[in-house]
Amino acid sequence: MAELTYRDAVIRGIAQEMTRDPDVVFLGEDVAKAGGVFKATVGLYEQFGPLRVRDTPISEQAIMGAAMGAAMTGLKPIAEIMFSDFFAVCFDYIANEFPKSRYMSNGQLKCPLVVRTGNGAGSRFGAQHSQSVENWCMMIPGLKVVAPSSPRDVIGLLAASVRDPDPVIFLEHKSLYATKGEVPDGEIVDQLGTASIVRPGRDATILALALMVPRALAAAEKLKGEHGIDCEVIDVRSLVPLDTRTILGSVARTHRLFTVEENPRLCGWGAEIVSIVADEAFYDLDGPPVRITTPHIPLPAADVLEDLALPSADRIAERVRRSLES
Amino acid sequence: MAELTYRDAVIRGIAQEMTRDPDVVFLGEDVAKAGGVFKATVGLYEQFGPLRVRDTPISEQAIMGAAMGAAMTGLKPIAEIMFSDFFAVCFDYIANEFPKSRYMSNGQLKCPLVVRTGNGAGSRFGAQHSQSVENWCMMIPGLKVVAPSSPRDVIGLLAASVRDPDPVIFLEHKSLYATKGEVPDGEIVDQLGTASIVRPGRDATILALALMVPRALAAAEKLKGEHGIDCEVIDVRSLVPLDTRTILGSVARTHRLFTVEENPRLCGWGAEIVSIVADEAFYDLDGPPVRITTPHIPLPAADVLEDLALPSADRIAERVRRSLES
Amino acid sequence: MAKLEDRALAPNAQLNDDIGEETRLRMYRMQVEIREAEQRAFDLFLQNLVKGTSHLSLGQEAVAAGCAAAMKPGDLSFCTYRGHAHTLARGVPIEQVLGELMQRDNGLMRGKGGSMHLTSADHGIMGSYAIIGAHLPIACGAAWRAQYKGQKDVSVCFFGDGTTNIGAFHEALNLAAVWKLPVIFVCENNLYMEYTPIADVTAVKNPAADRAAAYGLPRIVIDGNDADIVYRTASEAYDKARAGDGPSLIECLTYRHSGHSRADPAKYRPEGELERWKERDPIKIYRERLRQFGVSDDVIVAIETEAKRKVDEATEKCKAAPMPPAEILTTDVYADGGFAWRN
Amino acid sequence: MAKLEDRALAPNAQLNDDIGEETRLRMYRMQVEIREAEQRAFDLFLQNLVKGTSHLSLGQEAVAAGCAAAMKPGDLSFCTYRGHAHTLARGVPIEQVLGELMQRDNGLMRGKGGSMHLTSADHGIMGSYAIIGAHLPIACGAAWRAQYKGQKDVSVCFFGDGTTNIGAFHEALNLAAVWKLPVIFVCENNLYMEYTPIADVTAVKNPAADRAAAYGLPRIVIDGNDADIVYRTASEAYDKARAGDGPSLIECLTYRHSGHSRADPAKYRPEGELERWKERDPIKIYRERLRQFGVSDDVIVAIETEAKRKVDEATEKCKAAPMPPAEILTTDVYADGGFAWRN
Ligand SMILES: Cc1ncc(C[n+]2csc(CCOP(=O)(O)OP(=O)(O)O)c2C)c(N)n1
Ligand SMILES: Cc1ncc(C[n+]2csc(CCOP(=O)(O)OP(=O)(O)O)c2C)c(N)n1
Ligand SMILES: [Mg+2]
Ligand SMILES: [Mg+2]
Repeated sequence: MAELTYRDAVIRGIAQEMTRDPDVVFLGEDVAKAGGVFKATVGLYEQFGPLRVRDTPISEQAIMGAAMGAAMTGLKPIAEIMFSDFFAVCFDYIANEFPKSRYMSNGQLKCPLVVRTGNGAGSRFGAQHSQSVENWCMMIPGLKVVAPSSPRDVIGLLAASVRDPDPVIFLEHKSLYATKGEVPDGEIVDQLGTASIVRPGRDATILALALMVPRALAAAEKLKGEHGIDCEVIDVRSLVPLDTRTILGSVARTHRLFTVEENPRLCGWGAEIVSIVADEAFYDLDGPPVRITTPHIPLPAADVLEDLALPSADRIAERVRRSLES
Repeated sequence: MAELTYRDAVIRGIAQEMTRDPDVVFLGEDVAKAGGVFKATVGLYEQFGPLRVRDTPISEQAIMGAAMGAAMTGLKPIAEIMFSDFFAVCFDYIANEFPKSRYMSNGQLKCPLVVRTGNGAGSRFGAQHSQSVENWCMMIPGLKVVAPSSPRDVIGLLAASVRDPDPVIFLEHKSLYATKGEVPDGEIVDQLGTASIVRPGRDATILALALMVPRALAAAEKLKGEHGIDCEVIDVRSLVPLDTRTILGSVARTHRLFTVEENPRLCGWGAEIVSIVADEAFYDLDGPPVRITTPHIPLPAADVLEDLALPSADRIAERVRRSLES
Repeated sequence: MAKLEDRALAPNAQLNDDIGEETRLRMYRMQVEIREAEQRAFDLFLQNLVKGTSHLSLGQEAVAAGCAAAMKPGDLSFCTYRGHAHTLARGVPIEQVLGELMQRDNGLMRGKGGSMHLTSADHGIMGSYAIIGAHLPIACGAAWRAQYKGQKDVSVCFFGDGTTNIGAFHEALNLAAVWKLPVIFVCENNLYMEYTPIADVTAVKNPAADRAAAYGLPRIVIDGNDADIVYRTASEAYDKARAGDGPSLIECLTYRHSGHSRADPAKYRPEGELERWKERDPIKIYRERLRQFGVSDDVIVAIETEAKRKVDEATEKCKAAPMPPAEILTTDVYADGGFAWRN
Repeated sequence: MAKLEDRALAPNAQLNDDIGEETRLRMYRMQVEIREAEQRAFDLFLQNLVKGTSHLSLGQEAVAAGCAAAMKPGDLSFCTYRGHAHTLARGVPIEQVLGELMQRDNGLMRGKGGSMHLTSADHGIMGSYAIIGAHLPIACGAAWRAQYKGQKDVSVCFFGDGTTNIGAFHEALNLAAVWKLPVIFVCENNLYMEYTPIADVTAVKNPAADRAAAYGLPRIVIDGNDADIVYRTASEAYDKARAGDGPSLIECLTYRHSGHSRADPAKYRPEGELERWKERDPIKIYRERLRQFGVSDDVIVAIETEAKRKVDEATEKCKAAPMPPAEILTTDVYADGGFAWRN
């Protein structure tokens, strides 16, 4: 066991996989010699050399295309897109190329790659460097979408992503890079498509992802301490594949559902899960399923405003309390 | 009154607005001299001349950027993106530029433009030319998103979009271009943010968009004729702004909700509306709200397969019946 | 007709037999088969048997044949929606190509991809891409893999003149040049994007070649209607790539005899343009070439007859082939063979 | 230090007084104010008063001053995240710029945009864009409007060397050239993208200028540390644009003295590089230039003192300014002032 930051877990996760498999290569902007703008790839260039860890021009389409062509023909590339907001400049690969080539070719082509990216708000970077874009990916058939909330999950889910035969979008949360957690020694390999009940509870189910997980947990503690409300908190971890079994199982026990999303209001993963639950577990629900989200706005830069925009532990707790008590 | 095709309604709608306002300009690939690949802009070049109707290179980012810069500084551009699938190569403008500049500038900048595009399946074009991408747009704060189902709505909503001070994504359905409808003479201007009850009914509410509207109507007739089930069919028309008043009002009367989406399963507009209704009208619902969608797959080219993928009138009717009878 | 660069003009063919009869006959066979198959696709479309869209290479056969003849087994091709010719040139059975156009179960991808996405990994056809420019970076990636693994195959991507104005073109060319990738960019300049003349929307005269210097690459413009010239130029590029000397960008001047796609009657052409180009029909040119090299008319006619026979036979098989079965609608979305996004 | 093209080198300044004292003093004032303000931004960051990120133009002031001095009122500027200098150069009050960096209510956008998105439409600063390359097409659009309406303003966009490798660069340059738009593309080549030397990832030596020919534009590389040279080159480009003769692409060789952003100690620099560039500090060069033209040290010192005073005063005002109020969180998403996406 060692205590690691989320940032260092990224490094260890990539290194673990590059050590295991010489076909794993890594490319992105400023990732090699400089170790990445979030310092989440420091040392990889030194350890694995310039052929396996490559700095690219500012050419997100070339990065994604190169990763795809390499993946199709035998490598297992990890591509970094520095900020997830930049998915917008290479969205063709995410939406039209990676996820469709296997299907269109009737199974002749494969696309086993991982796109790592810094996602989410909290750095006061403003509207073009702070977005949570998990729904941009979840909505596209053919992708897998993962978002770890702890250093341990970073390593385990990254390993699972690299070993997965399909294209995986791996969303690291920028505001978690500096957070710490216990990580076992040795190889860690987790499983995609598995949510994790991070706090069992009986009165309501709260689903959260990435940065929202610690906030949901804090809200749950508050609800317990101040109102005697006992919430089950689930870290969704993997949006595709989605662990509906764990989610529906929890709702069947608690009879109430809350989702905590950092992404803006419309068409988020919360809407998807609420709709699944409303359809498939309608009669399990004792009250309306509630989505707690960032308002449907671009994100402001100013700290005081950004803090207001994102769901906070207080806002989560208050919303759950109000809903359960009504 | 005249009978017009949906395609000719596009021409008439653009012409109406270009005639009214000399600041309305139009650009896109093959739109001018050739009249567009769907022949939906034939004659505009001849009528309004080469300065107002411009052929562009195959440079979707330049098209979108040029439209934005022109809109910011005083024109009212209509930009055509030939197929909505190509939003992926210019998604930065859709996701990060158009919808954020007003907010980021604290109201100093404006972006009054319309992006028209051919959306949707049915032409046997395969996975990269058939998508329904309304959710790609609906999920982005700051955009407005419109999708007409009839020639009359094409003109009225296009006029409303051109006159709107915000960026509007205007989704024309490729499989509707050849369909016909009655259109009144003279200027037509409709209102964004208004859904339309195209068939009143008491037993269930069916929401549909674009090509799914005629199918939902056919399903409703079938349900009435064969099973005595009387469905209310609502043409959502405008995803943003969303006419939740009409939708919630209908559900309050019928107590059951079905959405019919052409887009793939996850994170569609159906999920959003189901979530809104489940939250705000939970106690109005007599049974689970149900989404009827294309499966979560890339679209196949073959006619027999494509026809299986999209919700058909039969599939809609069957799903509604099964749900209401259970 | 555009003026050609001197460097690329064939020396008097009779004085030049670097190519050899075997390769020449192969290239002729390819061109004729492509011509027959594309013409058949057009006829089948008129009979409403080709569904969806389709983009023919009638008139552009020499590019496909010349490039394919320069390839080695294992070399990879990345095509566009206008990819039938390149697919056929690598030996993919006509039946499977026409089957896909007819969206039958015997199609290359059993109708799931359609005419714009022909793929035959076994033949090195690593997909046909219908979003302009997307496959240029992808070809770079395949070439990067070869470079990284020390494998000797070369990747080629084919695209049109219009494609040179999209961002992905620029990004791919720069990356390929900086990384010295074994990739070849072949621009088929047929003078038009869909319906718009490329000259109306491009800042330079030769949309690909005039950009080569922006990536430190030599300027190459050739007569794309002469398979020998294409073959020689492509061979040089393959040699260069295999030697580790990086990418090439080749602009082939050519012309499509049909419209952009099945929907297009090509009314935008100036009068006489098509006729002038038909005088330089690649098959006509090449038939003449064979004669110059002493190939007998019997041999030539036999090739032509055999091509027709193959296309006829393929057509019949396709007409008899069943439609794809419903159960493949949801297969092969993910590597496990299915489309399950949840448990 | 990169070698400059001869055409762009300043003739002996003393023999040349086409610019005139008034403009020279204005350019010096701009450069000094930018220097002081940027240095202050850095200090405030160390005091934890500048939040988020910030990208300084220390060392690049001559580009901003030379270009701004060549503009007319009504001309439009499109900047990047590294846009403080260009914003200040057009007369935007220092207080509003620093206020935005400090995310206060007195900031240009009341903290809603942040340091990367400085906008002052009243001063022609039509936004600062933080997605690489995005604003080049947007500037084309503004220029298209001027052309369409017969208005005489010109749009300029500023961007770095790294930006020349992204697709939007290519698309914008081609469109601007084909449509002959009154737009100027100013590349500030400071030798690095974030931390990676531009030479490591670019196929040509001069990332902008060596691409000009790909758009039929003349090759222009200038000493970006000499405001006079920038001013003369920009003035020519403005004249050309106003005359209807289309776009220009100008590569200014310069260097940033600080790291890429506040997070960057710039350890990747080869030893001595910064020091060599500091010898060619634009302000040092320009102070010398003023002296050559007989401007007295008193005048020079007065400008410097006044700049410091203005920055001090602005700083105090910002420190005293309130944070933005909660109610603006959801304003100005749509033109009606709010964020309602439903009724
Ligand atoms: C990104 C994108 N934009 C537009 C299109 C529509 N489109 C398909 S083919 C084509 C013309 C391409 O011209 P060119 O590159 O010259 O190839 P050609 O068809 O002449 O072979 C266009 C605009 C597309 N498929 N993808
Ligand atoms: C599309 C996109 N990719 C990457 C980035 C991250 N990024 C911000 S600044 C920068 C370097 C830009 O270099 P250059 O164009 O030379 O400008 P400079 O910062 O040197 O002024 C990068 C890669 C971005 N903002 N947008
Ligand atoms: Mg072409
Ligand atoms: Mg730079």
